[in-house]
Amino acid sequence: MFDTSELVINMGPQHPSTHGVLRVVLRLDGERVVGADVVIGYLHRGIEKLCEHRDWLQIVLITDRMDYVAAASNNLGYVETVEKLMSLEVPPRARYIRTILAELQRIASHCLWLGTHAMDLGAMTVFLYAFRERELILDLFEDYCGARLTYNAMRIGGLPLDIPPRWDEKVRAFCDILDTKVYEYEELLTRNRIFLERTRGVGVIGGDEAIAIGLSGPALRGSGVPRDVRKDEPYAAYADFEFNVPIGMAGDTYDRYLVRIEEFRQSTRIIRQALDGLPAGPILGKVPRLIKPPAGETYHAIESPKGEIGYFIVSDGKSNVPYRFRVRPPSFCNLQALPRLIQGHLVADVVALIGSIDIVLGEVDR
Amino acid sequence: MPEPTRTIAPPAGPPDPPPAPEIAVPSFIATLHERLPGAVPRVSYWVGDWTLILESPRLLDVAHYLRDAPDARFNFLSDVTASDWPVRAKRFDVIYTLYSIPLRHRVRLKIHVADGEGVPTVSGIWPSANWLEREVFDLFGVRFEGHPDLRRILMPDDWQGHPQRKDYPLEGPGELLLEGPMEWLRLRKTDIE
Amino acid sequence: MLEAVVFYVLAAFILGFGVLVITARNTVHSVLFLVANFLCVAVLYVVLAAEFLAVIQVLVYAGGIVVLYLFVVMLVNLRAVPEARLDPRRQSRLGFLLTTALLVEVIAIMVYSANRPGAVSTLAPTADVPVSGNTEVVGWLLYTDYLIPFEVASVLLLVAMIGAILLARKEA
Amino acid sequence: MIDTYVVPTLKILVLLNAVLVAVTYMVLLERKIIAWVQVRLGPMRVGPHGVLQPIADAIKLLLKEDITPARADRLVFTLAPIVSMVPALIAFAVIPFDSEITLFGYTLSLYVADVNVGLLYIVATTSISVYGIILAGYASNSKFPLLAGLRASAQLISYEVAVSMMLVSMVVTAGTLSMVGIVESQREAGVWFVFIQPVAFVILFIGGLAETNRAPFDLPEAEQELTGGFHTEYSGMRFALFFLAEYANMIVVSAVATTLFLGGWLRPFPGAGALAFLDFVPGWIWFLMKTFAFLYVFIWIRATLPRYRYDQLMRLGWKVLIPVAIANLIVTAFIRVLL
Repeated sequence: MFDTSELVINMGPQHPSTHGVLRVVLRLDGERVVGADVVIGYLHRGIEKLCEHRDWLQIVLITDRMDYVAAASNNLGYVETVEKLMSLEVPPRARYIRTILAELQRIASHCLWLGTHAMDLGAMTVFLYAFRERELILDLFEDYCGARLTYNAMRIGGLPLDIPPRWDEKVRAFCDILDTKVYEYEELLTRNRIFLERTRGVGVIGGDEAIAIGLSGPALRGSGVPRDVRKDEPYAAYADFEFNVPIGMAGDTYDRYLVRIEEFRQSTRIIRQALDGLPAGPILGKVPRLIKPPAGETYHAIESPKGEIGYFIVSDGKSNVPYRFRVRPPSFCNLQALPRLIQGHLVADVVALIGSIDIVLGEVDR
Repeated sequence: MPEPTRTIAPPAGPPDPPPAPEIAVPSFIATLHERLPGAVPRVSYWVGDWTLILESPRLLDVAHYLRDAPDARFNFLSDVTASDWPVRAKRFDVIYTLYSIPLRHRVRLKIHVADGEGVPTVSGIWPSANWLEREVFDLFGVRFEGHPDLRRILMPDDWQGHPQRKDYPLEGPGELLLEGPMEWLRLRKTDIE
Repeated sequence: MLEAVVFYVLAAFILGFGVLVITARNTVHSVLFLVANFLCVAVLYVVLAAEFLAVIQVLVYAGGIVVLYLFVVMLVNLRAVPEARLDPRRQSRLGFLLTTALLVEVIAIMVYSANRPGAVSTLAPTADVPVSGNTEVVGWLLYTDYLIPFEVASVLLLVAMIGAILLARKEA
Repeated sequence: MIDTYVVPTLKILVLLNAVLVAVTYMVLLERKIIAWVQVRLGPMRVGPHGVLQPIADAIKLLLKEDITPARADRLVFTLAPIVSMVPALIAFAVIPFDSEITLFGYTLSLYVADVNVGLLYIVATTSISVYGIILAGYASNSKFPLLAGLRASAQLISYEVAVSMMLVSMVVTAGTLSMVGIVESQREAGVWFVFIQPVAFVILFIGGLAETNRAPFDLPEAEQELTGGFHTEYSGMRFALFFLAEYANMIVVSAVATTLFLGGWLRPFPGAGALAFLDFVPGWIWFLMKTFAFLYVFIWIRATLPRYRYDQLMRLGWKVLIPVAIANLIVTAFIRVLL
């Protein structure tokens, strides 16, 4: 009857809720999404190429710049990969402190996710509440290493710094605060009728499909797959601690939300155990003065707040730079599921889903 | 501080050492040899990682087998990447990192590819290979045959060259981009229209 | 005197906007002139001390129906020239017939009412309307003298509504 | 002469200025309240506790460059903010702030006009303000505003149906369309109408939120989805007009709700003689207090709730509010006839 045509709109790269410079080209039928093309690369800085021209120690601070809201997790993944390549032994105290830092980082990253996700749905108060707690973590990191965002907090074979005096008490106090604040977040969202309507049944993906499309981290666990690198391939000191891996049932946005909320609690649980059992001893293992791993290649993955972050590093054994440096960025692989998830949903769900898979463009584009 | 640069002659490839005799070979590799004889000519073991080195024509067979075999069940494709060894005739290694969520083990597949040679896509087996292969295509110029959507992903669509190759300068292409500025502008404009 | 001046000014505006509605090249502008037209008519009602009608005019026509017009106009492709513009003679015969019929009708009514000046009823409260006040009188008349036209109109609207629902369902 | 021309003109001038000042300070109030909800301070720099912030904002917006997009429909683009602002302001004409006060020995009614179709007049003006948003969406010649314009027209028309239905049941209850008359009939009834018509009150409140584009129904300007919605392409004073119109509409809705349900200028329980000591508070103070209570709830909701999605909004409007409003009307009519 009428000449109806699809409306193509360009969401991003400058858009308030694409979390950076993501560009999504949406084909709309009314408000319904009939097709989506995700365009990335606006923040491509060639980090992999750059790392092939920096020596092994300098790379630690470049990894900070990938997932810049979870710099410590990136550091951890890199140094552990090099340690694996060199078969280095890391002292237990260093492994425990690394675990604490990684878990604090997970909480900080989840705080940022929670704030922006809720903001995308229009609940703006949660944003400031979550950032209030994130600020406390940044203070803890500042106490530890002096930096608030890009920490450069790890060394190959251990840590550059021991924890400052009374730092563990501050961390404990923070864990107590966070446990009460998580209830505050839940108060505002978990049983909020509007939040439920906006998230339940939105972006449903089943477990098998989620695995096939390469989701990892909380996004995969929300679909009911109990996959967590911390449990399955324990690294740092995770094998020593008791914690649960929360999984969802329905695989929708709401379950992914619940999984991350539960991870707040599990993280404080891990941190408390690590502080209780913090061994004495050196923080840096026996590391050669000149780091030059033997020729060979390896892949090592850890559980970053976004999912499985893996490093594939090739050493030629002769030069003081890696021959090939490759990151398996969880945000990149998770983002791949976005066109599948938003198919058939409304424009308003697109922002909910971008928030739900929790991406950082610094890591997607590298 | 002077930038550390490569002064030594470029290596001709990773050592890919075979497993020491005392290392127990995982059962799925043994059955793989049995079921697809000759598909995997070399097996390598290094710091705990198993790597199967094969030729690209057999890639899909092996990939299918590894995904579906009951003792392998590699249902999760962690990563697809490549490395560039310019002195070699088949200069690229394309590396697939597989993980089995039910059985919790890993393996890597590796194929050698010459410049311009096509590689069969595994995106039909693991949909997650879609973007990962696009990235390898973008940064290395390895073509994936049968890929549903082989476009550049990180670099602009009109970019020339493949930045992750070893013969590509760190500082970028220099005047390459400015070769035809009008052409470039025209491309941009049609993109907007 | 003042009333007459206001009336003729308003009438000029109403006619002017009416002409603009059919001459504007841009469909959205055309709809906007229609709104302006309706607003002027509402003012005319106020001048005639019929506030209820004025407000209803704004509420129903300007605020309701034309919004839907605008909705439709915005949804269909505006850049394409309407077919009628491409071929001016298209359906001109039918249009001519309709306009003539309308004109004849208007003239007939004018002649008829000029001959019988008492036939034009006023809304002022009379002996047979036991209520006072603008709204009340309108209500009274609607439910007494004009009950049958009123009911017929509502049945017509009901039919139109059912038809619209049927059409919408068929597409879904 | 004085009574027919000078006094109404003065009233209009005073009211218009008061409303504009109130609207600018609404913005500050909203920022402050939301800041307190979110454990922040809000504006603090301009004047003590930021009280001069609205003036600084106004100057900034006046001095900003006024951009018209190259391919916009210039006439409509200029018209749209005016069309959204004017109805919001003229609606105040029939709002009774108090019945009569004595000022310098002169008895003065605190409303501009007591039109006998006052309630319908307000509905009519708000129905006109839809045009501002639709036209802004259309005239910007940009996709996000267009989507917002479509959302806005559908949303406002839908909720207007429910609100109008509810207003009809209020008219049946009060027996008049005049705003002053409605307050007077509450005095006669002895209680505020909120106790007689609680369902209608809830519907008016929800519908009011939706008609003023406030959270959780702020879809036409959802910045997270539509980058600001219909005013994406606006800047400077034209943007300010949209902004002010939204707040003016909020005040109108609050004032109407106060008049209809909270007894306008009447004290609580006007029928209860025991509370007569409350009469020392002037009526217009009561009115303002009630209006501000409404505004506070508006802001509070914005700070707390996420946003509805378009289809959910429509479902709420058509499948919940309208049926409930119709049922309420039928019940009200029956009770009115039987009693």
